[in-house]
Amino acid sequence: MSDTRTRRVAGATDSQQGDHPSGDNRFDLVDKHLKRARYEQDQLIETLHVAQDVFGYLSEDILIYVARALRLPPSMVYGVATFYHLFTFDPPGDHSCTVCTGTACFVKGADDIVQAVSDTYSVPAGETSEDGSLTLKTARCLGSCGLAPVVVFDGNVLGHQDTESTLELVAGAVGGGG
Amino acid sequence: MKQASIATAWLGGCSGCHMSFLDMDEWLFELADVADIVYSPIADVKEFPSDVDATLVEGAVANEDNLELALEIRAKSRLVLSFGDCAVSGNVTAMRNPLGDPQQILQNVYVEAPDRDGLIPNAPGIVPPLLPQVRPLHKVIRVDAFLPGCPPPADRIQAALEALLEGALPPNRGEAIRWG
Amino acid sequence: MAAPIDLHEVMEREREERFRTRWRVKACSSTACLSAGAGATIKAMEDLVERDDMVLEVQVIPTGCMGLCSAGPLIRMMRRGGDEADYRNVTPEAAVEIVRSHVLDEEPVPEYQLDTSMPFFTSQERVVLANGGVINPDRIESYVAHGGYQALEKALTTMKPKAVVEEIRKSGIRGRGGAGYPVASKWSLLAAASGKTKYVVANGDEGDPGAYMDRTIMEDDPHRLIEGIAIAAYATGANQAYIYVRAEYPRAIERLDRAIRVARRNRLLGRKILDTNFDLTVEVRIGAGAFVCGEETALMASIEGRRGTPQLRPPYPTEKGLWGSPTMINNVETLANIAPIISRGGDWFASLGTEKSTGTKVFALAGDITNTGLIEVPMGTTLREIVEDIGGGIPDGKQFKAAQTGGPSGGCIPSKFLDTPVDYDSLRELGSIMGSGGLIVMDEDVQMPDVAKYFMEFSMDESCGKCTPCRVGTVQMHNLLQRLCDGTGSKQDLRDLEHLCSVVRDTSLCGLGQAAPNPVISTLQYFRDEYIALIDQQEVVHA
Amino acid sequence: MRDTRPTVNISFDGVDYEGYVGESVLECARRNGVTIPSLCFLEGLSVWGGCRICVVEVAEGHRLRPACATQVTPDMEIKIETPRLRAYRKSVLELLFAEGNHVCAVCVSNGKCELQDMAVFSGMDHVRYDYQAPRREVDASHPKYVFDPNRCILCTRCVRVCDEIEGAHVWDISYRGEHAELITEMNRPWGDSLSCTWCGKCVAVCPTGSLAYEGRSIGEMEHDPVMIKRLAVARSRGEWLDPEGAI
Repeated sequence: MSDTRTRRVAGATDSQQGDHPSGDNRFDLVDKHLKRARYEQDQLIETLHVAQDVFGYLSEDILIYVARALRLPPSMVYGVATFYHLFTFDPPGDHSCTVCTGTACFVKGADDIVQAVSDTYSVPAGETSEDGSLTLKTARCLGSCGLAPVVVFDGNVLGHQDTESTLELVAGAVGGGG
Repeated sequence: MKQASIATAWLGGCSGCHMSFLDMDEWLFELADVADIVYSPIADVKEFPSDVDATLVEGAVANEDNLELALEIRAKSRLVLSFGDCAVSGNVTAMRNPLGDPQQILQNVYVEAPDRDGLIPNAPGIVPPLLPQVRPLHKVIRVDAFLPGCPPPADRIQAALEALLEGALPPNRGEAIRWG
Repeated sequence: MAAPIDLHEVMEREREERFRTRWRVKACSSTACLSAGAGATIKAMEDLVERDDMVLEVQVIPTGCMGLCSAGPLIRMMRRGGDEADYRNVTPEAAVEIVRSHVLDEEPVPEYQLDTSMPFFTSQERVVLANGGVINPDRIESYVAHGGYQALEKALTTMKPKAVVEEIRKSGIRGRGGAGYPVASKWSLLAAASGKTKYVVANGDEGDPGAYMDRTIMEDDPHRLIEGIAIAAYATGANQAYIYVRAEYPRAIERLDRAIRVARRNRLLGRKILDTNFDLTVEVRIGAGAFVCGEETALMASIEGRRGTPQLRPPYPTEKGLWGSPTMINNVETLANIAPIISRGGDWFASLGTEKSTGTKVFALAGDITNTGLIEVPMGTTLREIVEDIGGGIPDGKQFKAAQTGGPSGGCIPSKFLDTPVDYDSLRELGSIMGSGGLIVMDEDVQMPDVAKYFMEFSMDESCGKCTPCRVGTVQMHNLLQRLCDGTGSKQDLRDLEHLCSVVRDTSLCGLGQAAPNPVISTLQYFRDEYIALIDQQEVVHA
Repeated sequence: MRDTRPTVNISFDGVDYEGYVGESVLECARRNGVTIPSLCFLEGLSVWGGCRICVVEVAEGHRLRPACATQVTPDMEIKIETPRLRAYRKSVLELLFAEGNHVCAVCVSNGKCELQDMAVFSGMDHVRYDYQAPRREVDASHPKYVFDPNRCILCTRCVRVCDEIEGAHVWDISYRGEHAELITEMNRPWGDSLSCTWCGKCVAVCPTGSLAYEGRSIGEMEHDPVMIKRLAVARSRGEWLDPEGAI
């Protein structure tokens, strides 16, 4: 998750303008994948992953671009993209806090952590705060059950968290909250 | 022999079911021979009486008065029938449910709509507060039988009453339960 | 075309390398230990070796999961030809102290030492996880040195495909991902299927919250999976394979991609594998966050780039699968068992476990239990042994209440069944399932209706929406459970809930929907009094 | 036209019938005048198998199977009207009614609706479950048709007919589970669609009032799902004017 972010940010700064017909050179990275995938239609999900890595989220323009490139009906592309929970259609916040809500974490009180962050920063789970500073997400098991409850903050996996430690963590990066 | 006692009540609905009830025309005379209508919006009775054999309830449970009357009906009736689609499902009355908070709806309708005077009706004790969600009758009290239809046609109401008078539940198969 | 890898030469070379230094430090670098800080620990040891000029004395080897995740970071000091000492909670400072103490003073550091005579270690039987804490997952040589790819070589050079299937049949192995379908039957079906193109798919869409054995295999022993796939493809006549991995496992995807490249370079994949006439291409396909894609037909839809909705069966995938061609889908843990079965024989495997559930099973122990982590035990080990001996019991002097197996498709097993042997059939009899091997222990504080609601919310979120009972039924069951848990539920709500359990179980299209009521059914069966206690005693809820 | 396919003996609720090899249980029942209720199935389109209304009991093991997607096999004993199946059918139907906003009284299809008829057939006199009352916007942007998602039961007939028969693939389903919803193109108003050919097949096959002609009032909308069968017969057999054989 962390390298996704760095790649995106790097891509965003040095290739915003360029030679790509769309005017946004980040599409070059999508094109590169498409070429490697020989524009096979079954590469739709992989292509959406690449596009999301590059742009941080999937805007309508990106979806249309992918639909055209793979010669797929737009409704099908939209249907596939929205089916899978990892695709997101809004720009992510500056920081991301993902709380694992797998069974082991649930048993150890992950729900309280989600609630606390959600209340403190008035951001519902799965959304980004209004000022764009924090995206709060929940995950269905990160497979680190031995460390439950687990929180991933800006790509760092942190085990044995509780409400207090998580709030402290978020406050350290985002600020006081409220 | 004691006459059977039948009541009809009107909660959150358009009274169309009662219109249909009146459409039973001359059969109403036959009904009067064997049963007393002890409470009804078409009879001037203020208090819901005790020991009613069967009550037909029109309308959904939309406000606090509806709720109060529904509970009273249940407590005082041997059988309760959901009479018409609004009682059975919420129907048109419940079409506000997807819109959420009733206060917001009142705001939109009375305050923000251009052709209104900008006031939400407020008369404590007269205009009953809306419940957060409109609910079918059976979500509020136990209901013994259902008579869908918007409104249920007169012949279906008659068939239901005939069954009740014979000590049976109304027919609930085939066209007898067609909605809409 | 380059010459294929010479397995025996590599083994020799690796043996020499192993004896090069007096000390080897194996450091667990699996995801769990990394989250606990293993990265810094390994870095500290590498710096120490560099700085104190111990290069000829000590080599630091990152390895896969050592199992006891709750005590990470874990390291193991190994002296040439002899003693080993395991350490737990090894901070960078502790690591420096431990390495110095061993190398300079020949003294262990008791403060961090892990007691490997405890049942957590002694009661396990590691087949699938045999390489955990042993090999360096990034080096194919390390895998080969521990017998890797010899089963493939044996199969390709000395066995007919039929004989391979026969060996699998003898082993009695059943699918490790869910229902426990006999693996050999699936293989025979694909082998018998006609068609030029056939596919083998490794199902690494491990979605059960609380299970992470497949991730561990893919991350820590990727070549074992590739070897298993290659043997399966050879036995069934397939030349194209996919590994479908959850996108939530980026490290597994990376490791597998690299392992596939390296295997191809060494002619363990690609054309004319090990100079035989067997060709096989393996590709990784990535999911995007949909539990239902663990279901075979949904998984195939997803590989084809479509919405992951299950399709009607029949036709079964072995008749009509990916792009209409015969396809066989095996779980990752199943495939990780294949190489040992071929190397050591089906009879050996069948001698492990019970008569109808052979071999071992990996469990992810989590929840209210002292030792959390990945364990592997022979099938038929009792729950009590797993919970009390291996797991070290319930912490804080609390009482065991239930063990949840099978995730959202499984059930909760109460304490009176602690002596049940854990195998496919016994768990099913208790209203649960083996599933992929998540085992969550719950103590007396856990309210079972809450647990049922938790799993129902999971199934509701993960329902694909294709069929009515699952799409709407899970929402309605969740509503009812919510009311019951809030203390506003009625007797009628409980009746409706039970009825919906049957409706959704019997009429849903795929396994997700059919199994979604299981957590409710099993908690109602064993903990009904908890539901009753929550019921608002009025017959109907008031607004 | 005489059928020369090999036959198998089967039974519906204990009565013997003859089925053709390769025929589905549902087709076989229809051909023999036996009623198996169904919703998402439509002759002429691919089988979806999602509504689960047509599940029947097949003797071995009493497992339930969708009649639309199960082929007849020799000596198959099929049960349709068992107490369990009646109860399940009603429950599934109640779930559908609870899910959307089905208000028969104000619906264009009132009196001519497959869902409403199914309620009558199944004896559904009320819905036990909580109405979910989702908030869904009506799409009236198309000049000729109206899409009211409140009445949609996600049978996907429109998706299939548009993709398989018309070849336009304007429709698809977005999101999943309880959030699944029909969309046109990139979830833009239907009227903005470039791929829609205005052929009206999606409207013709809709089992409820979800897709209707513009300007229809309560109870005025009549669908024509059999059109697809007629079209299939015309295209495959070249019989354009033989509604009897087709229906």
